[in-house]
Amino acid sequence: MSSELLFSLLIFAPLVGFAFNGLLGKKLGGHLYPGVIASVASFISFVASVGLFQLVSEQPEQAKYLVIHAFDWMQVGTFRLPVQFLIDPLSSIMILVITGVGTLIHIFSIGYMAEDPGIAKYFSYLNFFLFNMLILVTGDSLPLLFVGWEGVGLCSYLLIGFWYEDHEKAEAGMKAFIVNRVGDAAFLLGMFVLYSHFGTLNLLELNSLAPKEAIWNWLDPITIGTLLLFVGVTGKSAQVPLYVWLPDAMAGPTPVSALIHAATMVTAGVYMMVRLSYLYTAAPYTMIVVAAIGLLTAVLAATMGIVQWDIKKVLAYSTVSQLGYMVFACGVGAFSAAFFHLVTHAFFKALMFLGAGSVIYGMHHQQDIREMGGLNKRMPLTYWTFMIGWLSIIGLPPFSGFFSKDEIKWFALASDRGGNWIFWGLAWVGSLLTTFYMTRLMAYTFWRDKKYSADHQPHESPWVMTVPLMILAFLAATGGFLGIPHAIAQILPGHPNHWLEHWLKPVISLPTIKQGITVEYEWLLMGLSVVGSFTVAMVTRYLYLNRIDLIDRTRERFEVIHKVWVHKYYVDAFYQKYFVENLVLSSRDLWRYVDVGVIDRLVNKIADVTKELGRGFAWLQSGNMQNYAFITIIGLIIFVLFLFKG
Amino acid sequence: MGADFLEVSLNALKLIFFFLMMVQMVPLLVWLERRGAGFIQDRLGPNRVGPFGLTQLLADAVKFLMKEEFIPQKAVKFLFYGAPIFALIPASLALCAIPFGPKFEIPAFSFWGRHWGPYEFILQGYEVGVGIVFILAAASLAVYSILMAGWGSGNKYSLLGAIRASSQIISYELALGLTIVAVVLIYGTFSLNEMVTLQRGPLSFEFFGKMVTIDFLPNWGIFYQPIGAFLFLAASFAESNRLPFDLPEGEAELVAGFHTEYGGFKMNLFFIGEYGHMIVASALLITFYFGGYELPFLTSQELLAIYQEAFGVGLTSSLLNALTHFAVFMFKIFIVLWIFIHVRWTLPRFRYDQLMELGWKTMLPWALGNLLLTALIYVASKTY
Amino acid sequence: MPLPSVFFLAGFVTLFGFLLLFVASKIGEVVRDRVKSETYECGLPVEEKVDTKISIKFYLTAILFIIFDIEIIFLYPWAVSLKEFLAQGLGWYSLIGVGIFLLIFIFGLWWEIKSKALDWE
Amino acid sequence: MKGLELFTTVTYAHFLFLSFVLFALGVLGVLLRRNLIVVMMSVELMLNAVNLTFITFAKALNQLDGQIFVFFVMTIAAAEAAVGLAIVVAIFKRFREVNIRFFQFLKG
Amino acid sequence: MVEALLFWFLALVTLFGAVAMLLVPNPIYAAMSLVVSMIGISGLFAFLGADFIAGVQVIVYAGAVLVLFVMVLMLFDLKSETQAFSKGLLSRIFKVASVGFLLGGLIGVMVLEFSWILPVFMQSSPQWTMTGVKKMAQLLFTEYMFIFQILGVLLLVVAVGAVALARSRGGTHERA
Repeated sequence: MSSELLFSLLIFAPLVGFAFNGLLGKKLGGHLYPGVIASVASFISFVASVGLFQLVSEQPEQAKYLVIHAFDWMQVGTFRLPVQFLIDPLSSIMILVITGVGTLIHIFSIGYMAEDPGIAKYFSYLNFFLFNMLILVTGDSLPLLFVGWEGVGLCSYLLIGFWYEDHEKAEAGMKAFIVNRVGDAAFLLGMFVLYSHFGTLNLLELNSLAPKEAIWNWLDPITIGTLLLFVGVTGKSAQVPLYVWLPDAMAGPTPVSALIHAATMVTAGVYMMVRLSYLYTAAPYTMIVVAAIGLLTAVLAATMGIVQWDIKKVLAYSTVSQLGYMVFACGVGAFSAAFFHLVTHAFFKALMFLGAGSVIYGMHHQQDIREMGGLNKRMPLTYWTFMIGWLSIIGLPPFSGFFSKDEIKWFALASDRGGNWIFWGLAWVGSLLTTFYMTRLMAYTFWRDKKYSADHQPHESPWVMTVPLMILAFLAATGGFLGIPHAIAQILPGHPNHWLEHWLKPVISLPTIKQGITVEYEWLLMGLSVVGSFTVAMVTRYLYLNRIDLIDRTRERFEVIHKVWVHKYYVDAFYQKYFVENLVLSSRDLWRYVDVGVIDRLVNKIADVTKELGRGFAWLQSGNMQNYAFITIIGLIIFVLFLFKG
Repeated sequence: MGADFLEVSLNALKLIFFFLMMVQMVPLLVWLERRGAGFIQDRLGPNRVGPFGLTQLLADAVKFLMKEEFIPQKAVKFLFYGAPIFALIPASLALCAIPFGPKFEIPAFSFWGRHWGPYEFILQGYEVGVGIVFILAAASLAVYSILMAGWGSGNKYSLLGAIRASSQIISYELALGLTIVAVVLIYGTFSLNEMVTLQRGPLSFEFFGKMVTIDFLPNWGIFYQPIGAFLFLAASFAESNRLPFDLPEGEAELVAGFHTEYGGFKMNLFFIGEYGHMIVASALLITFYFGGYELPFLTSQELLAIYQEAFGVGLTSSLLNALTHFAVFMFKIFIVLWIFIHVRWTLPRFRYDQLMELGWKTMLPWALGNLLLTALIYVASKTY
Repeated sequence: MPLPSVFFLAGFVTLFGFLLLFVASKIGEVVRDRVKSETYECGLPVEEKVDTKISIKFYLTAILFIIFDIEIIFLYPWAVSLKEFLAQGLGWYSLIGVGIFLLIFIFGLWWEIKSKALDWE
Repeated sequence: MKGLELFTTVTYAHFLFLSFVLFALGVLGVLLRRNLIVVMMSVELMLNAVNLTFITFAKALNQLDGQIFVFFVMTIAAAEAAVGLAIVVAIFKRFREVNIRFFQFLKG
Repeated sequence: MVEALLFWFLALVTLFGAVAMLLVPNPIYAAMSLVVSMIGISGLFAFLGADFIAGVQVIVYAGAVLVLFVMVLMLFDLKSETQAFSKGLLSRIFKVASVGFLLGGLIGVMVLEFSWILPVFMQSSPQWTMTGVKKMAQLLFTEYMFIFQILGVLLLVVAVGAVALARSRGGTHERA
């Protein structure tokens, strides 16, 4: 099959599903059809992406990509914007992940949303999201990427506020939307800066035009452009300081959180940076900012995750933290590691969100982990799959998280683009914090004695929900083998190379190892991570199961810190006080003085003048068609007179 | 019309000849109709004047001519007189575009001290490239004579009859048009001459990549368009206001339709026009579906060769050839005309609502289906 | 198109008809009579006001005729050049294009039938 | 080109001139006639004048696009006539009026 | 010479029809004059080698559109038009003058563009005609396929709208 055909299948299957469910879903009735249709659409898309992946792998090494030209969007002067799609190693993996995980989440949703009256709407949004996400990752220029970027933002907004009857949930949707606008504005500005500098917005061209030598200049257009783009990334990928929307976004249905706010959409920013890796490496100041922001996010989010009681909030902060890791990896130039973590994170975080969904479903929409406990007996499948997710995220071998996170930490030290011991130390601490709060979550949800009341008997979820869980658990367990670290590979028989790195080599910029850092360091770091994580996990488990009093006492002891964490470092309050309130106040002033005083008066004046003029010209609209025709003819005469000049 | 004086005048004579032929066929047909009706109804029909009553109509014509020229008070004189004259035009224009025979050549000769020719003539008023479209265009003008007559009479029965007649004609024109689209599709041309040429020889067509030849059948359109031929026949009955579709003249409801107020020779002109339509319809039916002027198993070239063997190459043989085919064509036309007459005395008349619903709800969908089927089979059989 | 021939024929036919009518009007005996030249409406007294209450159906038929006629005319160029389309390998393309057009046509016809616009009670 | 030649040789300009005159006649009909149906007929005449220019240019430039446009214009004209007459008849049935001056009361 | 005669004949027929349509008070006669004009224009089309379009012109305009006009005029008895032309001598003069100005302008533009003053040759062999039609069809069903489909939809809409209008009793307000 030709790439065009496959690609149209990939793109249009979700679009057709969207249109079908959106237009006819409600008419069809039933709670099964919309889900099945959407899942089939998504699955078709997945099959198409497998085919595209195959096609890409068949391409020669020098030009390992396919370009699908659809049509020319616009042409303004020399600026020509073709709607063109690019399937290269990077986006081919991305579409596999999006459609694969997407399909599983669609299937899961059939069970999870079965009782919801708006199921057709839900699935149409979900399919539409897939469509936009695919546009985002396959678009070959920044404007096209931006189209998808905005599209997924829209879907995210729609799905967060899916239960819009609930005021809080609707507001969460708006918050996500508004916070993202800040980032998007910067993104647009970044695009302008880059266009004015390079004269193109094509991703491949941008990468190839990027200077080979790093430019140490804060005012260089590349630095400014990439920084502005990075502000967009902080919006979409929930980095400090714009991360505040993501925890609130948990108001949406849980599968949505799994798909959009964990596996795919929030990684769009990371994807974009990986895409423009050559551009970013050319701007070292940007890289420093990126690394710092990423690491800060990773650690801060982890600390906040410790004090959350809502199962989804914990996972949300964990997502923010993991996204921080990815961004940080980009910051130290380890784009392949960032992308690797993106993929494995998509697996295990989707798994954990779906597991959480299953728990919530089983608990009759109870999300507070204090009300749970002892679920490992009642929901064994959910428990075991969740367990795999936990093992993966805390980074125990051979689960996928170990490989990807370790690679990030390794480059935190070893990358010649700014790796150092401080970065590694903070990353390590962050990962220990991750282990801590995830183990806490496990303890509260599954291991503890049961806390739920007798009339809320939890039950195992139906198979449409558990089967996707199991598939994702398998992926989370084995996904790490995509990128076996060099140190391990050396002692394994046959020396399997780092497949993902090799696969991505044609499209992204790979870091080199600093002088003097040897394989032994890698073993050392790995050991420290594994031992640290294992110890923290065991200790936490012990504390939460047996010595809960110690925990409580510690909390009372460090009440101040706890309070800060609970209040999310007062970021929301800060925004509320200095941005939102000021905005409201100044809006009021604007309305009172400028709007009423100046604009309204002006408009009224214009209206009056128009009215007077209209009264003057009213005789023209006599209703006499012949007069109208006559006026037309006079116009024609004037036109003919113009012909004489030419 | 021609390169020199002789050719121009010969062509003009030819046109006049075809028109007069149409006019002269009318008495013959009326005689045929009355005699036929008589036999069908177990009577004798006109048999007094001349042999078999053949000159009866000549006598009628004389009588028509002797009639008082009469015009009703309220009539609009211009329209009242114009309508019957105009009734002749569409039929004669259409008839002259139909080929009645193959080309024949007049070799060069000297006369009056100058050289003339060679000329090539065709037994046809004029050869039109877009033949069918021309005929349809001419036929679509027929409505005006009816409307002119209906309005010009200043009689509401006439007007009612005219409106009904024109409604009927335009309704069936749709089915007719669609049927003709299928015909055009089969032959791939608008030219009637080419259609006749394409129907020469034994039945042979390409079917899914194979050439199929059936020797015992001629290559006539009826074998490609059986449904179409039937629809065409039915629609042309309605187009020429013949029974069972002669509603415009329904005596019981409308006195006599749009020519209530007409009498004498004006009436006769309407008659000529209507029979002219009938002749055109039969000629078209023959041309589309029954091989035109061609003989079934002997193409015109073969016949010409035979004649040339007998009489030598020259005017004689080619003229003979043309005339033979003219006779063949006339023979075929008379067979179809006989069907027209026979049907008239066999089938009862429709009610008006039945007529319109037949046109819109039965004929039109059938014609559409026929077209779609033809197109599908055609394209499928030519691509695979 | 052989325009001279066509117009010659049309002119000749008009002349022919006119001459015949002229001759007929000269030969025929004319007896003027007031009653005879009244409008013939089956012998009943003529109603002065010809307030024709003719069914709207006739006029509707004419409108629908225009529309369908044009749709049919659009098919002529396609039908005549289908052979050429086939030769270019555009057979199915053109057939599908026209098929969509015909589907719209059929839908229109179906709607007219269903909405009883074509019913004559 | 002057004198008798103007009459014995037909040029594209002749056709264009004719179509201009027809167009002007159509415009006059639209502007001056009072019967709405006649006004519509005048519009048809204007369209036909334009059609004639199209065909002339199609022949002059040896491009058949002009003919196709005439085809389209005819379709539009027929559609316009159908709907326009339907409106006129609907109004006539109610108000017994086809004078164009009457329609100015429809301006609302 | 024959061509010139033919052209002048057709032009006169067309102009006669058009002028008659403009001047005849009775709308039915106006419609019939327009038929004459249409037939003349069709002849001009044929003169210019567009035989198929010429046929379609007669079929569509003379055979369908104007039949509708005439039928409506006859059905609803609209002949009693007391005043054919709109009132106001001044406005009439003004209108006629401006149309004359328009005509003059158009002709002026044409005369300035000398390239149109090229003789036209009639081509009327049947084979040539058919090739032209087929070429046009090729263009219509490839380049203009989309417009063709749109026109199909337009005609559907017109059919539906005309039926709805024909059934309406006319007007939305009570009669004043």
